[in-house]
Amino acid sequence: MMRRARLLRGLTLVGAAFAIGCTKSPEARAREAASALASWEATVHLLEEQRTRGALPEQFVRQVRRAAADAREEAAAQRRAAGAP
Amino acid sequence: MSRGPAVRLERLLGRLVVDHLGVPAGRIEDVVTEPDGEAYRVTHVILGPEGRVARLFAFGYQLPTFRALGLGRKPRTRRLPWTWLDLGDPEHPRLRPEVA
Amino acid sequence: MLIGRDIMDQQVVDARGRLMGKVDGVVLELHEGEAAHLAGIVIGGTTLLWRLHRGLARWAERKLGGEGRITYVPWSKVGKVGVDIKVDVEAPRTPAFRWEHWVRDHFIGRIPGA
Amino acid sequence: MSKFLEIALGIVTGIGGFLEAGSLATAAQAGSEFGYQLIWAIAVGTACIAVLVEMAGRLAAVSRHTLPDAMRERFGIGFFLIPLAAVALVSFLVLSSEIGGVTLALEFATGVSHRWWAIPAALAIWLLLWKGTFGMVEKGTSMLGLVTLAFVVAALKLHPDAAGVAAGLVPRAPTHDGARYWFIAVSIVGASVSPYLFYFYSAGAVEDQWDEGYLTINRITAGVGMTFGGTVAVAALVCAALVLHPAGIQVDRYEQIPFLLTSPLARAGFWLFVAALFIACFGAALEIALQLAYLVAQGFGWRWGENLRPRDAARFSAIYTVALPLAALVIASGIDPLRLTVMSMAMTALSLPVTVVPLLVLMNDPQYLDEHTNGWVSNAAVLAVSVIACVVALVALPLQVFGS
Repeated sequence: MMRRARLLRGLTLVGAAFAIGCTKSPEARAREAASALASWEATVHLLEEQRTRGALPEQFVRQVRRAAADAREEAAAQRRAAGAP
Repeated sequence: MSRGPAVRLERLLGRLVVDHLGVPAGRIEDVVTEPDGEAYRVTHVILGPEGRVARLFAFGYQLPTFRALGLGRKPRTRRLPWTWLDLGDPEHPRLRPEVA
Repeated sequence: MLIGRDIMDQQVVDARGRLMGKVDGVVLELHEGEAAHLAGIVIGGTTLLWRLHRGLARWAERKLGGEGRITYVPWSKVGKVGVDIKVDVEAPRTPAFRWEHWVRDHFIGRIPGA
Repeated sequence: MSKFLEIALGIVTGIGGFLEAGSLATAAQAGSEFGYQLIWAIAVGTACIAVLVEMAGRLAAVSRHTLPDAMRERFGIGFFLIPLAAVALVSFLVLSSEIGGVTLALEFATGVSHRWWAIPAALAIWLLLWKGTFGMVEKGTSMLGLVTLAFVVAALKLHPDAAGVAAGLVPRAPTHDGARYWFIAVSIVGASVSPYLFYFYSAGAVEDQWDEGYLTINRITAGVGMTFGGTVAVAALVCAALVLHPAGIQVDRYEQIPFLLTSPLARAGFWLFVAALFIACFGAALEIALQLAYLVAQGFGWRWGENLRPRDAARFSAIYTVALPLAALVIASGIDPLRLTVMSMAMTALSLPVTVVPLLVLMNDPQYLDEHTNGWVSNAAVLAVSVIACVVALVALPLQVFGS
C-alpha cells in the first residue's frame, strides 16, 4: 500500500504546483480586463456605425448592446478583484 | 447447456498461468482450434507476456510508427498444447507437472 | 481458427438477418484427457463483465443470484463465420432481445410515429 | 447512382458538413486576435481530417465494418470502452455546442433569448432523426450547408491581401500572447478533427453498401470535399482578420461574430449569417446525435440503422432520443455557448490520441484492409498531429481555465 500512498502524494503535489503556476497575477488580470473593455468599446462603435447604415435589424442591435453591458460589468468586476485603480 | 464439464473461455482470457512449481508461464491470450467434423476441437493455448509493460509494448507493436519509434516490441507468445493445461480450478489455471 | 480473434466480440446475426448482439462469451466443453470442444457462444447477462473486471462480475452475479438472462447458442446452430456470425435462431425469442423489447414497449414504442 | 454523382455528393458533404459551431467560433477568434497568423492551424486540421475520413471510408469499403464495430471486434470489449467513452463524452459536448449555435441563430433572428430555444431546437432535430432516413440527414444537411459559402463571398469582397494569407499558411510562433495563441491553434485542430466526422462517414459508407470499387471515390470525396470545407473555415478567419482585428475587437461572445458578414454584405450579410449558423449547426447536431447512437449500438451489436423504423431499432433510437434533450438542457442552463464551444474543441484535441490510435491500428491490419493498409506517411502524419494536439491541449487547457 505504501507505493500507492507515495504515488497519490506525488500526484497532488504536481496538481497543486500546476494550478498555482497557472493562475494569473493581478497585473495580468487587470491588463486582460482592460483589453476586454477596449474590445467591447470597439464592438459597440462598429455596431452603431453599421446600425446607421441600416445593416442590422433592431433586435440584434439590442442584443449586442446587452452583451456589451454584461461584458463591461464583468471586466469592471475583474479589475476590482485585481485591486487595480 | 453442454454434456461434459464446461469452462467459459471469457473467464480464462487474460488469466496468469503458472507451472506446477508456481512459476508464471504467461497470460492466456487466445485458444487455437481445428475443424473436427462439424465441431471445432481445441488444440493449443497461446500464452502471452504477463507484465503490464510488455503487453503495452505488444499493443504498440501493431502500429508501424510505434515500431519505428521503438515503442513496440514483438510480443513473446508461446503456443502450448491444450492438454498441458490443468483447469481443475478454472480461477487458477496451471500447467500439468509431467509437462516440465 | 483462433476463438478469441475470430469468434469473441463478433457481430451475431439471427436467421432473419437481425443483429442480436456480439459474442460476449464462448463455452468450451472439456473431455477427460482429450482436447476440449467448442460447445457454443454466449450473449448478454453478466458474461461481458467477466472480461472487464472479475471482481465486478462476481459482485454482479451475487446481486443477480446467477448469470442473469444469458443467450446460449450451441455451435450446431452457428452457420458461416465471416464478416459476422450467422446463427439459426429466432432472436426475438431469445433473452438477447429482452432489453430491445423492453425499451420498445416501455419507451420508444409509446412515442407517436415509432 | 452514377459514380460522378457519388463524387459530387461526396464533395458537397465535405463542403456543407465542414463548417459548424466549433470551426466558425475558433476561426472567428483566431482571425480577430491574430489576423492571418493561424491559417496554418486550419490547414493542418483539414489535412488531418481529410486523411482520417479517407481511412474510415476505406475501412468500411474493404472490411464492410463500421469503425466502432471493427474496434470492438479487433480490441475486445475491455479496450474498446476507452475510445467509446472518450468519443461519447466529446461528441456530447460538441452536440451541446451545436445546439448552442442553432439557438443563437434563432436569438439573432427573433431577439428571444437562446436559452428558450434550446428545447424546441432539440425537438426539431429529434423529429428529423425520428422520421428521416440516413440519406436525407447526410445529403440534405450538406446541401443546405452550402449556404456557408457566404463566408467565401464575404472574404473575397473584403479583398484580402493574398501574400498575407499565404504567409499565414506557414506555421510560426506567435507575435504576442503565446498561451492564448496555442490554445486557439489547438481548438482549431480540435474543431476540424472532430471524431464524429470520420465515425459518421464510416457508418455512411456501410449504409450505402460501399465496396472496393469505391476506393477512388472515397479518396476524391475525402480529399476534395474536406479541402473545400477547410477553405470555408479559412474564409471565416479571413473575414474576422479584416473586420474585427483592425478594429481591435476580440471575439469572446457569439454576438460579435455576425459582423464577419454584416460588414462586407450589410443586411443581406446579417440574414446570410443567421441562415449559415442555423443550418451548419443544425446539420452538425443531426449528424452528431445520429453518430452517438451508431457508436453505442454498433459497439454492443444492437440493431441499428437510420433507415429502420424507430421501433425496429429501439435501443438505437433511445440513445439519440435521450442525448438530445440532455444536450439541450446544457444550453438552457445558461452556460455561455461560445466558451462551451471553444472548450469542447480543446477537449476534442485532448482526446485525439484515444480516438485516432485505434483507427490507425485497424488501418495497418491486413485482416481488415487486405492489401489496402496504410502507407507509413499517413500513419506518421496523423499520429504526430494527434499526439502534438493532445500535448498542447494538456498544457493550454489549464492555462485557459485557470487563467481566464
